[in-house]
Amino acid sequence: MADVISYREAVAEGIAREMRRDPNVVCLGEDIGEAGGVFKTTAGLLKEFGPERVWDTPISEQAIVGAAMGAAMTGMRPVAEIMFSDFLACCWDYLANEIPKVRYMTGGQVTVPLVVRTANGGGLGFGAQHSQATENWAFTVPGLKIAAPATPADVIGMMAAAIRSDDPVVFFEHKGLLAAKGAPVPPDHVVELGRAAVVREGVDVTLVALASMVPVALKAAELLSGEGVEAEVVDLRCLVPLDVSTVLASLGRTSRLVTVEENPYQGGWGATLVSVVADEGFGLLDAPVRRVAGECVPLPFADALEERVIPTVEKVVAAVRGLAAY
Amino acid sequence: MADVISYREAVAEGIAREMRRDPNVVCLGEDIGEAGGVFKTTAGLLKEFGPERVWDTPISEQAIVGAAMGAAMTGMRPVAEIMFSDFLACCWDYLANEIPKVRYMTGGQVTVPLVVRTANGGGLGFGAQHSQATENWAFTVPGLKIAAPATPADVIGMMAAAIRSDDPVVFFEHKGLLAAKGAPVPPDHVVELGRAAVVREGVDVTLVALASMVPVALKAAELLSGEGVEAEVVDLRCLVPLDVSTVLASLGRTSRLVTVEENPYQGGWGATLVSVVADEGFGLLDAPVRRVAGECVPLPFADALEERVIPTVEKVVAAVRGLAAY
Amino acid sequence: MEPAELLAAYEQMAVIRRTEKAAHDLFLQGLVKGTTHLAAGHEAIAVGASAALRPDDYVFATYRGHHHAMARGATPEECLAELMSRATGLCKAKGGSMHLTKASTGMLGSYAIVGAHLPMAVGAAWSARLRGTDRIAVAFFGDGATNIGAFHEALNLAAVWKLPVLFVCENNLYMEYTPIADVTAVARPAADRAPAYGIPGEVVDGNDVVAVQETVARLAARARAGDGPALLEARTYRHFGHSRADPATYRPAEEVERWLKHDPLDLARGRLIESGVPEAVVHEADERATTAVQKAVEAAKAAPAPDPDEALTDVWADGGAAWRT
Amino acid sequence: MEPAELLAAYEQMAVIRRTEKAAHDLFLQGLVKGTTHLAAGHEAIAVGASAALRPDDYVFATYRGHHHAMARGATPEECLAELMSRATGLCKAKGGSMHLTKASTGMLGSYAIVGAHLPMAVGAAWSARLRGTDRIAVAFFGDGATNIGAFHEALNLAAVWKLPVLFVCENNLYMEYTPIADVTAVARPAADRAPAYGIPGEVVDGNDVVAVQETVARLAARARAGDGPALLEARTYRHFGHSRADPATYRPAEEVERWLKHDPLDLARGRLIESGVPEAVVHEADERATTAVQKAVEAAKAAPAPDPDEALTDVWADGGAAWRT
Ligand SMILES: Cc1ncc(C[n+]2csc(CCOP(=O)(O)OP(=O)(O)O)c2C)c(N)n1
Ligand SMILES: Cc1ncc(C[n+]2csc(CCOP(=O)(O)OP(=O)(O)O)c2C)c(N)n1
Ligand SMILES: [Mg+2]
Ligand SMILES: [Mg+2]
Repeated sequence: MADVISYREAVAEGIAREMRRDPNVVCLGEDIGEAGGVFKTTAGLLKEFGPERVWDTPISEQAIVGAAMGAAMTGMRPVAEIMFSDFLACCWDYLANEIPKVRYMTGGQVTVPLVVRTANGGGLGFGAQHSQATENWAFTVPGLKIAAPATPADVIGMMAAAIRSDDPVVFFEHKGLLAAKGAPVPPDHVVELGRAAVVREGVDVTLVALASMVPVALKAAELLSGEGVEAEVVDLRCLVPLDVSTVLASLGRTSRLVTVEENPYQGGWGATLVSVVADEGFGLLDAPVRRVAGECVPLPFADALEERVIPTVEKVVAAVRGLAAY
Repeated sequence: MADVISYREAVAEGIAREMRRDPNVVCLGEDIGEAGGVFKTTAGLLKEFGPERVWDTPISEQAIVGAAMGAAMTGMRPVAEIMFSDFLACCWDYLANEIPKVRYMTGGQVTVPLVVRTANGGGLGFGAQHSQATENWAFTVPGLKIAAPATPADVIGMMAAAIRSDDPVVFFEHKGLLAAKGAPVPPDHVVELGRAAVVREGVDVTLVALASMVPVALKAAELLSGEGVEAEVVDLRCLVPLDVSTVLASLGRTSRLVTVEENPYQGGWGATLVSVVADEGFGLLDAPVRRVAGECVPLPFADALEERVIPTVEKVVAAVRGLAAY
Repeated sequence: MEPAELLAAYEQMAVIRRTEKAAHDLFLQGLVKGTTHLAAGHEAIAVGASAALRPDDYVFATYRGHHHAMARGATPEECLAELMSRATGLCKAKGGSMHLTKASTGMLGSYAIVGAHLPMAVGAAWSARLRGTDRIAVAFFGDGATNIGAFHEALNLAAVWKLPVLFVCENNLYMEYTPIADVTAVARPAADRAPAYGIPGEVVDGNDVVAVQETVARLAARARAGDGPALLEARTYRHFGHSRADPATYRPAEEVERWLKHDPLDLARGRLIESGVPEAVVHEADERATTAVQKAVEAAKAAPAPDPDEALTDVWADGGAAWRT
Repeated sequence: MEPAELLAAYEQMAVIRRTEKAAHDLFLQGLVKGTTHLAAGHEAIAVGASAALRPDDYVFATYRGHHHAMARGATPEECLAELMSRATGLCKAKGGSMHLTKASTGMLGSYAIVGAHLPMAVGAAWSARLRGTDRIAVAFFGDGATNIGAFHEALNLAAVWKLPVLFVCENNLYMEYTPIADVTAVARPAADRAPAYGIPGEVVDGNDVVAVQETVARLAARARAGDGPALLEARTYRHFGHSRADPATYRPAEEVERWLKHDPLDLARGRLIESGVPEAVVHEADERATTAVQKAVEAAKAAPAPDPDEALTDVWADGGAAWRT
């Protein structure tokens, strides 16, 4: 085993582990074979598993995800790649109307055990149509499980859980984390979907984050620690199932909540979490709930502009400081 | 002028008024011409304006909305119909990635003055793929204005504002309201987008609702009045621009908030409103904030099941009663 | 088709026809909620294709799918109970008319977004091949579906991967209320598109159950042998309006008359008599169909409504609907 | 093309080629962020088509669109400033390489979702007709776009409505890293699809600016006259990789060599010399191009960065970004 593994390598490794376990796992997507994916997140799969397990497709997002659905309904466990999460819009009917509904509308006659993987998020200067964090789109649709790991170990563990899941899972791989490194991951590492992780303990405020916002929240927590404020940081890991218990338990200790999300403020996932807390956690709260979220604009190209739009460490620190008065 | 006008007739009348005013307004969509639309919401338009203003299309949602966009960028004011709002998923790329972003990503070089109209919502036994309230999908995307009128007068007034708007507007016509009747609407009636209406005054609790949930909230308020609880009911009318001021002002009077929405709880519009209130209105709140929202399941077919999923008067009343302890 | 087979096909079509008529009446009586899209007139396509397929093949249909559900093993009672919101419905009253599904007999669903199921059928065919079976998949769809993007993506992918899938267009000349010819760039909306995917494109009389059976059998054999997909355009006509109570006044009377004379049941009956089957035997089949559907209507009417809490089941594979932990 | 016209086209291609080379170098130096998709090798398509269009026609392009922006009037400086995140960029540094747009000269944008702009071009053509003009619209797109649903929907609608729109496929044999032939059911991904829409489908040498100009002129005249859309497949090859620093090692050396020998600039130069234009004159054009691009690079480098608060403008037509009242 290598000393460290990158998030990028973890994606391919996570898929490979499941492909070794289960011959019904097959991959399909654009440029995922010989090329190993535009983000190299499927590197090595074609070589190890051959062209009957790893399929290059035309630029046909509807056919990719629709075919994955048909295969999942008939005994396979397809892992479909949609290159950038923005392109989920090109096959949204499958994510919104078909995959999450067919089990329900047939009275439970069929299951759809598939994974749709996709490169998500901004911060790389890819502009308005290649930079969105779109996990909130999926969150509007009951019937989809939503995974968004923040570390290489979670990529592997959650990929295992996602591929083994009998339910459809949308798996968001954050482009800004692909180069991040972590410790090697033991065999058969599985991270159950729907379990948040308290990645830093603290007593003054709870920061709840997802994917690339987890390191942002952790850095903010460090800075705040220098000012005598100890933040607890919760990595949600999944939006569905949403681990409300872990968040409420943390609030029981801290009484203050700041969510940190890359979604735009309007319609971002933090809103739903806050609404649960404003109801069930009302008695726990000592202060207003703050959401550090993306600005409600498309993603601009230039770095200086993109930083103005996406949450940064400074913005998180400022939001927490703003609660000091309470 | 007729004594009353139905919501359904108001749609056609609202469009017709603008077509009379401005020759650049054109309509396109499936079965909107001779057939007058499957909901008869474009009845009479072909006859009055002819085939150069009212265009039947193939079943090609991407082409419909994409063509509307190209036309809007070059001097027209197209009004595109997507028959059921569920089918927005079939052209989601245009709603999510193209229409709302092109002005921004070109540095303001172009505008996209179009309206996408669509029949929204459940309660009619149309099943999982024809019953969703999808205004929350649009709400995840900065750059779209979102209108969802609750009365015939608002349909006409907001249609005028939407068609005259230089920004793209998604216009949700609620299927459950089509038969609703209202007073005739004076000429040149325009309802500015982004202005909520206090449709019932009260001092004990604020109910914020949209579209078909407005009559539900009003009925709940009546029942509650019999129990000595006076609810103020706010009809949001639009999600973007979101009239936060009116809601906060109402809370200043009532100190209690219940949102009533047809969206599923996860990712519903009420979440964003609640998160604003949990922050900016924290000091105003005497009680937990409750969201009466759709259950997080697809829409089932049978009436008995659908009623279990969509908010009802009883559920709203129960939610308000639940706040009595505070 | 042998006379015995044809008689069985005839009886199946008769059952479907009567079930559709019953659904129509029940809708007008307010016993069927929501909407229906009846397939009276289209019976020969479902029954003819079914006769050419194997029980383990996969079928995907549209909201106008009652005939396919029944041709693939769903009983009239199961279907009508679903339409009438009964707990005993095919989909436990969660699906409704537009989503009839009988997965246990390979009828993998009815889909109400035009064109959406074509890629699914491609995926089922891909899966059949990956699992080393020689099953095939069939997608039935309307003429209107030939202009939507999913159609194009599905056909290209199926052709490139040479998958065992048949695309069967039920061309009934109309979308909802608009003639397909008004909005399509070619005369034969399906068959004329086949060359764009390098696959066979054929037209068949969709009201002739024998012609449908033979054509589908030939194309299915080809697909099963590994020679790839095909596109079949079956010409037909619907006897009712598009949906609900649509009187279909947008269709010229002369056209309606001509097509009603070219009825799939009449055609099959003619063939039966021609091949020597006594009229009385055909009549008995009609009677059996009538009785079966009458019983189905009664049974469905008598069945219980679903428990409202059923609404909160069946989202996830574990049977539940929890979205939070 | 007259020699003077051809010389102007040549110089324009030379400017584009040098701008693309500069963009490549600036990317490797870290001065261009995000990504670029360079069009070196594709110049003749943009320049030839532009020479055949009117200034008031509408053009829609892809993320590989620098050549179209420049052929339709954007200066190298505006383009490079955009790529280098300068306030003076074509789109105020909000768009970046993938979204070059110059609306004032009818270059209505570069779109980064494959196929998305084809329906937009249909809409622009529809609008041109509705407003009683004889403008036409052109959509340029890659071979990979021919397998996506929007392609199908756009072509059918354009054909049915007989709109003045040209669909020009820049077939460079590859999508990102995968050959188009591996994932397409027909040999000519664009031209072989034209019959499915009942419109003319042609193939042209996309590296021959004269052939492109003539073919587009002919199809544009047809469209302008009300005879409807056409689909043109222009064969070409990219000199750089797909994007960023892609070395394009997936392309056989022999193929690369063959295509580099068939360079659009070389071809045009040959034609110029043949038609009697002195080498020195061509050389001067080259020099002017070199100088122009050098100056553009310097100017872009010297330009200021955007004010971060610019991020919160330009969402709405009123210039602002407020989503609440
Ligand atoms: C994507 C999409 N657009 C529109 C509709 C609304 N719609 C339902 S049926 C129908 C007509 C379909 O016509 P066709 O494909 O010919 O099938 P038929 O109903 O004639 O069997 C339309 C437009 C839909 N269900 N899905
Ligand atoms: C809908 C969609 N799917 C995938 C991509 C990712 N992508 C960008 S360029 C490209 C290849 C396009 O190939 P082609 O159309 O031949 O154009 P070329 O890049 O060769 O000019 C792909 C797959 C995208 N931008 N949009
Ligand atoms: Mg039809
Ligand atoms: Mg290409």
